This record gives sequence, C-alpha cells and structure tokens, in this order.
Amino acid sequence: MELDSLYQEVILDHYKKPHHKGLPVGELQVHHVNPNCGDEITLSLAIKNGKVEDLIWDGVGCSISQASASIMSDLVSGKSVESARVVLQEFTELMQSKGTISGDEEILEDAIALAGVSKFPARVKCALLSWMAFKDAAIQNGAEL
Amino acid sequence: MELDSLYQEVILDHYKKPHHKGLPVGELQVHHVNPNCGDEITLSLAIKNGKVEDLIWDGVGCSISQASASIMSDLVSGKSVESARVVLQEFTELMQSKGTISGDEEILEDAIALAGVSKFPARVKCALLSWMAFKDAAIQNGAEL
Amino acid sequence: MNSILDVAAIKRDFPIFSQEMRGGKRLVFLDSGATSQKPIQVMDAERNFYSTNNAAVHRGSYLLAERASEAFEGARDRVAQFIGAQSHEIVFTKSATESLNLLAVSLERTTGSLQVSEGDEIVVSELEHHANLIPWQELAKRTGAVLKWFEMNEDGSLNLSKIDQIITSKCKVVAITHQSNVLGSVPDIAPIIAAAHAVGALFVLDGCQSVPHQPVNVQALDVDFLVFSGHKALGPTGIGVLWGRQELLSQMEPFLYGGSMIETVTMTDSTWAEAPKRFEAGVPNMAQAVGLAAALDYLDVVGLSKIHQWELHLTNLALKGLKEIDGVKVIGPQGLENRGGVISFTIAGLHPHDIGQVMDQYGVAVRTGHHCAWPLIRKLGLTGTTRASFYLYNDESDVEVFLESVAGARDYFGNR
Amino acid sequence: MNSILDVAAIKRDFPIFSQEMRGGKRLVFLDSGATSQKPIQVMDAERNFYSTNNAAVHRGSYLLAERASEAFEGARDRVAQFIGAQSHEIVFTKSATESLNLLAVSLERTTGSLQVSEGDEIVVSELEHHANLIPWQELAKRTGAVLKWFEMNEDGSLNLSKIDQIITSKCKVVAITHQSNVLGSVPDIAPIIAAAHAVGALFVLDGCQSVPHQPVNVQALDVDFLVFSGHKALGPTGIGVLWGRQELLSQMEPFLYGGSMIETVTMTDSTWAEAPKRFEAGVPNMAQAVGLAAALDYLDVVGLSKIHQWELHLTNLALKGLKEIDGVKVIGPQGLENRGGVISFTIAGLHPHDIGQVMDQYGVAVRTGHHCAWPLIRKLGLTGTTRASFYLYNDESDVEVFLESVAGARDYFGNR
Ligand SMILES: Cc1ncc(COP(=O)(O)O)c(C=O)c1O
Ligand SMILES: Cc1ncc(COP(=O)(O)O)c(C=O)c1O
Repeated sequence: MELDSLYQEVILDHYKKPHHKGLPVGELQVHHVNPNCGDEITLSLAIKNGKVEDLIWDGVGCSISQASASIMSDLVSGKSVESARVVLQEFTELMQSKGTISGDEEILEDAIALAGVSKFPARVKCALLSWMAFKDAAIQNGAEL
Repeated sequence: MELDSLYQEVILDHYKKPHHKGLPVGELQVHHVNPNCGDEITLSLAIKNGKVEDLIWDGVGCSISQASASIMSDLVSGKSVESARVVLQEFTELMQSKGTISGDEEILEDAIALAGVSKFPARVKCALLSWMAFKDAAIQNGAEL
Repeated sequence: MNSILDVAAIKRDFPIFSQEMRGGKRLVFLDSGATSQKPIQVMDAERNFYSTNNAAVHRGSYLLAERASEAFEGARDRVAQFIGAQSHEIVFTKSATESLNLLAVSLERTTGSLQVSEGDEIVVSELEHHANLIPWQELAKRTGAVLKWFEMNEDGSLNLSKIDQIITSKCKVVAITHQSNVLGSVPDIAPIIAAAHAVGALFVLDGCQSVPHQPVNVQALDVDFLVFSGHKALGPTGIGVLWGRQELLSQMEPFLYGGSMIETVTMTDSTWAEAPKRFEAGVPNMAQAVGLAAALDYLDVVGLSKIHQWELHLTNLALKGLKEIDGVKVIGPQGLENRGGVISFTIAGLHPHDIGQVMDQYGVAVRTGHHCAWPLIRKLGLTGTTRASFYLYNDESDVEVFLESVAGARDYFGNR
Repeated sequence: MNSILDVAAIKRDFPIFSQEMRGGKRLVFLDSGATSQKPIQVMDAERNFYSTNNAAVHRGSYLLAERASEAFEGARDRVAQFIGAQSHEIVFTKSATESLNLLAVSLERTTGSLQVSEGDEIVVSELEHHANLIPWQELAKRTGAVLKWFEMNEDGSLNLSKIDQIITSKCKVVAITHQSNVLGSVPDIAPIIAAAHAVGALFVLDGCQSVPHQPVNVQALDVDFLVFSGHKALGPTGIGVLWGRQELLSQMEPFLYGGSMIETVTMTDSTWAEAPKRFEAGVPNMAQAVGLAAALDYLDVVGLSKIHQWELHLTNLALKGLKEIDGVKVIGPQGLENRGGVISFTIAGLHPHDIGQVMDQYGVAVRTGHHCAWPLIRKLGLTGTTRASFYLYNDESDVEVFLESVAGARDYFGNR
C-alpha cells in the first residue's frame, strides 16, 4: 500500500513517543504555525560553543509533523551549527524533491523515513514545520544557517 | 442595407438641423451623460398650466442621440403633461422591445423613425438619453411622469 | 430513496468522475463544501461564450459586443431569478470573499446613515468563515467600531440568550452565516434578523453553504444583503455574487474604481454610475457569469428542494454509520435537525490530516483542518476536524465507501 | 511581410473567426485593446482543469487538491517566467483593475515608509486609463495626499519638461501606463522611473497594453510593480496579475481578507500569511490562472517580438491607408515611432458611434468613445475617437476591410 511508504514504522514510533518534547524554556522561543491546518510548534534552544544545545519543543499536529519534530531534534541536538546546517539543507532538498531523490542516509539517519512525504505535496509543510522553527530559532540565537 | 433601418432619412434630417436646440435657460436645468460614450445633454423646460413649455436643450452626441432629442422636443413641447407621459411611455417601450414591436405612429409621429434603434441594443441608450433628461426635468418641475 | 435524484445520470454530466484516483479507486468526492465539481454544461457555456460572443461588455456597438452584453446581463437576470431578486440588485464579484470585503469597505466609505464609524457596533458569530469575520474585524479596527459576536453552543447552534445585549441601538451591521461550513449546523437567523432590523441595523447573510444546496429567496428571508460563490454551486471559479436591496446599493460608495463604473471623470474628480455597474469596475468576469448562469440552470432542472432532501438522506446514512465506528465522534449537531449536508468528525487519538490521508487512499476526498473557521474550532477545544460534505452527485455507495474509509483510517493507525 | 507570422494558421486556433457577422460578413476583430479573442488551447486548459484537477487549492490533502495546487502554482511560475520575475512575487487578482485598487488601498493601510498619507504626493499622467487614475484619485482624497500628473502632448507623448516639479521629495508613488490604450503612444518612462527612484518613490507600471504585445521584463525595466489583465493576453476573463518586488509585497498589508491569506485568527485579531498568499483571500480563480498560463504558452510559441513586429507592420499599412481617406484624422502619433498597434482616428463631422455602427456592417469590430480615458479625450478637445487595435490574429486583408469600412462610413453619411 502506497500509504506505508508515507507512514513508516519509524515515523509512528516517533509520533507515539516523541523525543525532546516538553515545555520550551529558553529565553528565545519561536512559535510557528501551519495556517492550512492549524498545526503549531513552539521551540527553544541555545547555541553553546557553536553547538545546538537544550533543544526542546512542544506542539500539536499530525503524525508527520510530530515525528518530524522528534527526529529533527534528535538529529541536531548536540551537533555543531555547521553539521546542523548540512542536515537541514539535505532534508529540505529531500522534501522538495517530489520523490525524485532518496536522500543521504548517512546525513539524515532516521529522517530518511520521511522520504515518502515528498510524494505527498500537501504534507511537505507538515514535515518541514519543525525544521523551519529550528532554523528560525538558531538564527535568532546567532547561528548562521 | 440593414443600416438604413437604423439611419432613416428623418433621423439624419433632425441630426443635421436639430429642433429646440440652443442654450438651456430655465432655472432648473438637468444634465445627463452617457458614460459609455461620453455623450452629454443639458435641458431646461417649464411646466405652465399643466403644459410642457420653453423646452430647450444642448448637447453633443451621435446622430441617434441628437435626432432623438430633436424629435422628442418637437413631440412634447406644448403638450399636456399627461400626453407627454403617454408619448414617453410608448417610446421607452418601443426602445426596449428589441425590434418586437413597431410602435404607435399616432402617438410617436416622427419618433417612429427611431424604431430601428431597438434592434441595436448598444444604441438604445443613445436614443433614450434626451428622453430621460426630459423626464427628470419635468419631474423636478413638479410634473407627475 | 434513490428515486429522489437520478445520481447515475447526474454523475455522467461531471467528467471528473470518469478518471481513477490513487490505486485505481473511483473518486468519492466529499469536499463540495470547499468547491463543487463542474458539469459539462457549465464548461460548454463558457466555451460557447468565448467561441461566439466574446467582446468587452457595455463598451462597443459592434455585433459581438452586443451579444457579449446580452449574455452577461442575461446571466445577471438568471442569478436574480434564482434568489428571488431583481436584476439591478445583483453585483458580480470574483467570490463571496470579495463580496464581503466590498460590503465592509463600502460601509466605511459611504457617508450618512449607513456609515460604520467610531463607537458603532458590528455583530458576527463564532460560526463564521474567516471571509465573514476578518473583513468586519478589520473594519472595526480601521473605524473604531466595536466587534461583537454570538457565541456558539456545543451543537453548533448560536446562543441567542443575550441577543438584547449583543444587538443594541449602536449596532450598524450584523453578518451571519446561513449554514456553518464546518459543522453543517443552521443557526436560527430569524430572531437575529428581526433584532437587527428593530434597531435599524443591516443584516448580511453569508449564503455560501446554503444557496447551492436549497431554495433561497431573499424576499422571504427579509435580509439586506446576501453573498455566495459560484464555484461552490457547480459554477466556474472566479465568480461571486453580492445581492443587496436596491435602495441600499444605490446609496453606497464603490469598492473598486476604474472603467465602466463611472459617470464622469476628470483628472481630479469622478462620479459614479448607478448600481450594479458602480460596483463592477473593469472588464468583468463575463465568461464566468455566463458559466454561473448555466450552473444555476442545471441546479434548477434537478431541483433545489430535491437536492436538499437527497443531501439530508445521505447525511442521515453517514451519521448513523459513523456512530457505529468505535472512536469516532460527530462534532456539532448529532441529528438532522437544523443542519445541512455537512458532517465534521474526529477519531480519538488521530489527527485529521492523518485521517484524510488514509481516506484519500480509498479515493475519498474530504477536507481536514480548521476549514477557515479557526475560532469555531478553538471554541470546541479542537485543532481540527475531518469534514465530509455532500452534493447532488453523491450517492449511497459514496456513503458506504466513506464509512469504510473512516474505519480504515482508524484501523490503519490503531493496528500499528 | 506575411512571413513574420502565419496568421492563417493562428486564425484557425480561434473559433470565433469561424462564424459570420451581420450580412454574412467575416469577422474583422480590431478591438483587442479592449479584450482579446481566445485560442482553443486556452479553453482546453480550463476544461482540462475542471475535468481532471478541480479542487480547492492549498486546503486538502487528497489527490485532486494536490493536483489543483500544483496546477495553480504552476500557473504562477509560468506568469513569473513570462515577465522575468520570481514566482512568489506574482499575485493573482481578477483583473488589472483589481491589481491597481489593491495597490492603492494597501499603500494606505501599510504603516511605515511605504504608507501614503497627508501631504504625500502621488503622480499619474493624462494618458491613464480610468483604472490607473481613479484608484489614486480616491487614495488622495481619503488620505489628504496630493495627486499630480504629467501632461500629454498632442502626439500622445508625455511632457516631461517639468519633471522636477512633478516628482519631488514628497512623492510616494508614480503610476504610469506602458502604452496608451487610446492612442497607442508609448510614453518615455525611463526618465520618470529614474526620477521616482531618485526621490525614493515607488513606480507602478500599467502593462495592460504592453505585456500581451511585446516582450516585457520587469528586471530590465527596473519598476517596482507591474499590472496586467489576462483577458487582453488571450487568457480567460476574470484573471489579472500584480507583480511586485518581494521586499515590497512582504511588507504590505492585505487588500481582501478571508480564507487562505491568514497565519492565525481569533475572534478579535488575525495575522497574515506571507506574500503572495496574503493577497489571495478565498478560493482563487484557479481555472483562470491555468487558462492564463496556457495563453502565455501560446504567445511564447508564436513569439512576442514577432507579434510586436507584425502589429507594427499592420499599423503602418493602416496609417498609410487612413491618410488617403478624405476627412479622416489620425489622433496621437502619426508614425510608427514610440507607438504600438493601436490607432485612434476621427472623421470630420461624424460621431464615433455612427462611424463604428457603419463599420460593424462590414464585419469590422472597433471601439468608439472615450475608451475609459476620458481626461485624455477631453484634453484633445474631442468627445471620443474610433479606435482600431491589432493583434496576432489580424492580417493584411483585415487592414483592407478596415480601410474600406472607414471610407464606407464617411460615404454613408456624406452622401445623404
Ligand atoms: C491601459 C489600461 N489599463 C487598465 C485597464 C483595465 O483593465 P481591466 O478592465 O482588464 O481591469 C485597461 C483595459 O481596459 C487598459 O487598457
Ligand atoms: C460559509 C462560507 N463563507 C465564505 C466562504 C468564502 O468563499 P470563497 O472562498 O469562495 O470566497 C466559504 C467558502 O470557502 C464558506 O464556506
């Protein structure tokens, strides 16, 4: 079933037990919404010694948006800003590929499970919501992304 | 030629030598425009002893609008308000008939020459411009039309 | 019950149903609340206009221009007849959204008793679509008027208990929907119209969800303005209607300025043509008006009362079926009373987006999210619903596949 | 010269030419300045959208909604490419008229440096169509800004001698046409754009008469906004374009409020989506956007430069012919310099309406009157002109019939 390429096991696992989810605490919090469906995310983080630290997020949304947030936070937490930039770029490209590329598993790790989303244009925004919030927060914290 | 049903001899005569055309003088003057083409008419009259008197008009416009003003002023000048009302109604009906009626020559006299206009919807407004100005002026002069 | 409408014959008029969806499934289109599908008759009417009558209306004296004007004004007559109005009371806009924005801006610009200004009150409800909320919100902000609203009850009806406090002598305009696009609930507008008129306020009815689905007559309703969109009524995209009482339209200031809406123009000053031309600046959406007229012809041939009856029949089947699916909760009215052919529901533990995605796999097209009525959704403590809306081309087998797909959505996530 | 365009082949794509006019005459359509005819490819694109992709864009996650969004956004890309812009700088409106009204209202609502307010200056010209005059006139009246304008010379060019007095440091926005729709004259906009930018003012270009007829590139022109209408460019009625530089659009307040243009909404406050969505409230004119994209495809295949060249060739023939007819006076530019394929003329002693009526008898469709540019007509001391405008589907025999019909009009009245 085509659907299984979208809803991979990994995604549902992250959806059921999201990582780094909690009450955002940092001074700088960003709040993003997907106006099409009303999904929201609040996210805070710190940049310490050039690394992404204390990333924590909260939000409501579909399995894709929640899983994506969970996977994203695993992927960038503790990473250097430079590595986070690479992941972010790779993931954005994958999402916008309309299924034409499969993504670099070395870089994307669990996020590779979201590759199927790129074939469902209406869901790409769900997957990207948390990543854009992360990008925004990191930039506001002085990171060059 | 279909055109000749529109541009009858009578119309061109009135166009070349319009009657009752001059500088409107009465206290009450009405000014009407046809915003589609920019044609304009100014008209004044008096109602004396229940009769239409001192009708005088000026304006710019196509042969149809000028001839129609000339014919109309001949027709209603000196007439009782009641007779003018009958002529006005008969003429308006004829114009809106899309060529389905031919009009009562007893009532319309020279105006019967404008019957062909009703088959050219874009020109009906040209023919009616002066009649509407007359109606407006008469009402403003207290006539019941 | 199939005797109410010959849906099989109707479906054949809609080419969209002759193609396959994902996985070879047939299309079960249950999103007519967002936009309707188009019968071949509407497409032909537009094509015919372009092929034989196309010219700028009201501006030329050549044959095509005459014909174009006749077609366009004929469409106006057709719309007027459809809602029991007079032709010169019909303004063509691009959408219900434009119609409502036109009203909100015109009531700001019009001096005199119609003008909305500081301290005046504007009344809406929590049921409203963003299109019938934000234009009024912004009007209030620009002018210093106060925006007030009727609250919604759990069942999608309006709480009228405080009507005297909500509609006061300061009230200038009340704008309410004829039917909720989210819940299908039909608010009791009669007492609101009466209250509005009792204080001399204008009543604007948002007929987007009613005019395409049931007989609507502006005289019988005693409202002052009615708006609806063509694309939800089998018509083309890009055409909407504003109906207004003539004595109101004739006093009101224009919204868009430009060609064809003027009486005279100089470099410094302009005056306006009579309504409805005053509100139709520029070369209008002629082909779309003609297409809308063809759509209304289609609806009239089938019969609006029958369509309404049929939609309620399908809604009834769907409601019954949904109640038998574990974890499904119907939001808003639970029965057929005071409702139209729209159903919103949730499934415990599942997000509407995920539900809609699985249903799509069954060929079922439903809308998910806040349906452009975010305040309503928030009021219900939700982040969104899944919504099915029925129309004349849906049949009982559509309801069956719909129910199957809902159960399928629940199972897809429940079993994993 | 027939080698520039294969007009016979082009005519076959336009069904309107396959019918007879009054008296069995063929259609000689010379009113493309008002609206253009539509090729079958455009009608097919719309029909195809309705038959296979129709659903509300940006709002559903089902297959049809995905396809509709792709088609609509694809059309945006197409328009962007056509004028050398970026996709997110393209706003779909219903017409150039709406585009200009959007700008005038948004510049009033937008706080900050873009805002037009009391004492600011707005500059237009005497060449302008009502659509590029009255919105600015009214903006000036609402805000207390001052409306100024460039005067027109006898030949249809603009008098730039007082440019320093007209465009001063108080100037906020300059809105000028790329080509007069009445005279075909092309004003020298480069110095005006430079002067506007030198004082930090915005430059709005009305491309209604240029974009459909010649290559137009917004980067090369260095303007800030460009508007045009789809229906004059072989596209459907009911679609217009506003292009604006992204850094401007992203700061500007919305014009229409409603669904799809929001970020968040509560009963009291709303925030807006990014441009261009911010300016596209409601279910958009999807089919018309797709139809416009097909029209631009058609124009690109034929080639805009060739179209321009061909129109000038026909204009040249017509100008020469007109000069040989007694009593005929060409209004505006007499030659090919600084002009497009539009010719206005008068016949001594005859009213344009009467001229047009006789020409119609020859199957010739021309426009008569003030052409929605009344101040220009007044400036020339006229009450109207007769206007012929050429496009890619006109050929040399059209010019012949045109000239014959002009002579016929003169004779018809002259001989009686
Ligand atoms: C120069 C010019 N500007 C603006 C317009 C208005 O275009 P529309 O009526 O399509 O909105 C026109 C056409 O009528 C025009 O020729
Ligand atoms: C109740 C209601 N009002 C207004 C609208 C706005 O209509 P449109 O988007 O066609 O302008 C809609 C549909 O989206 C609606 O359902």
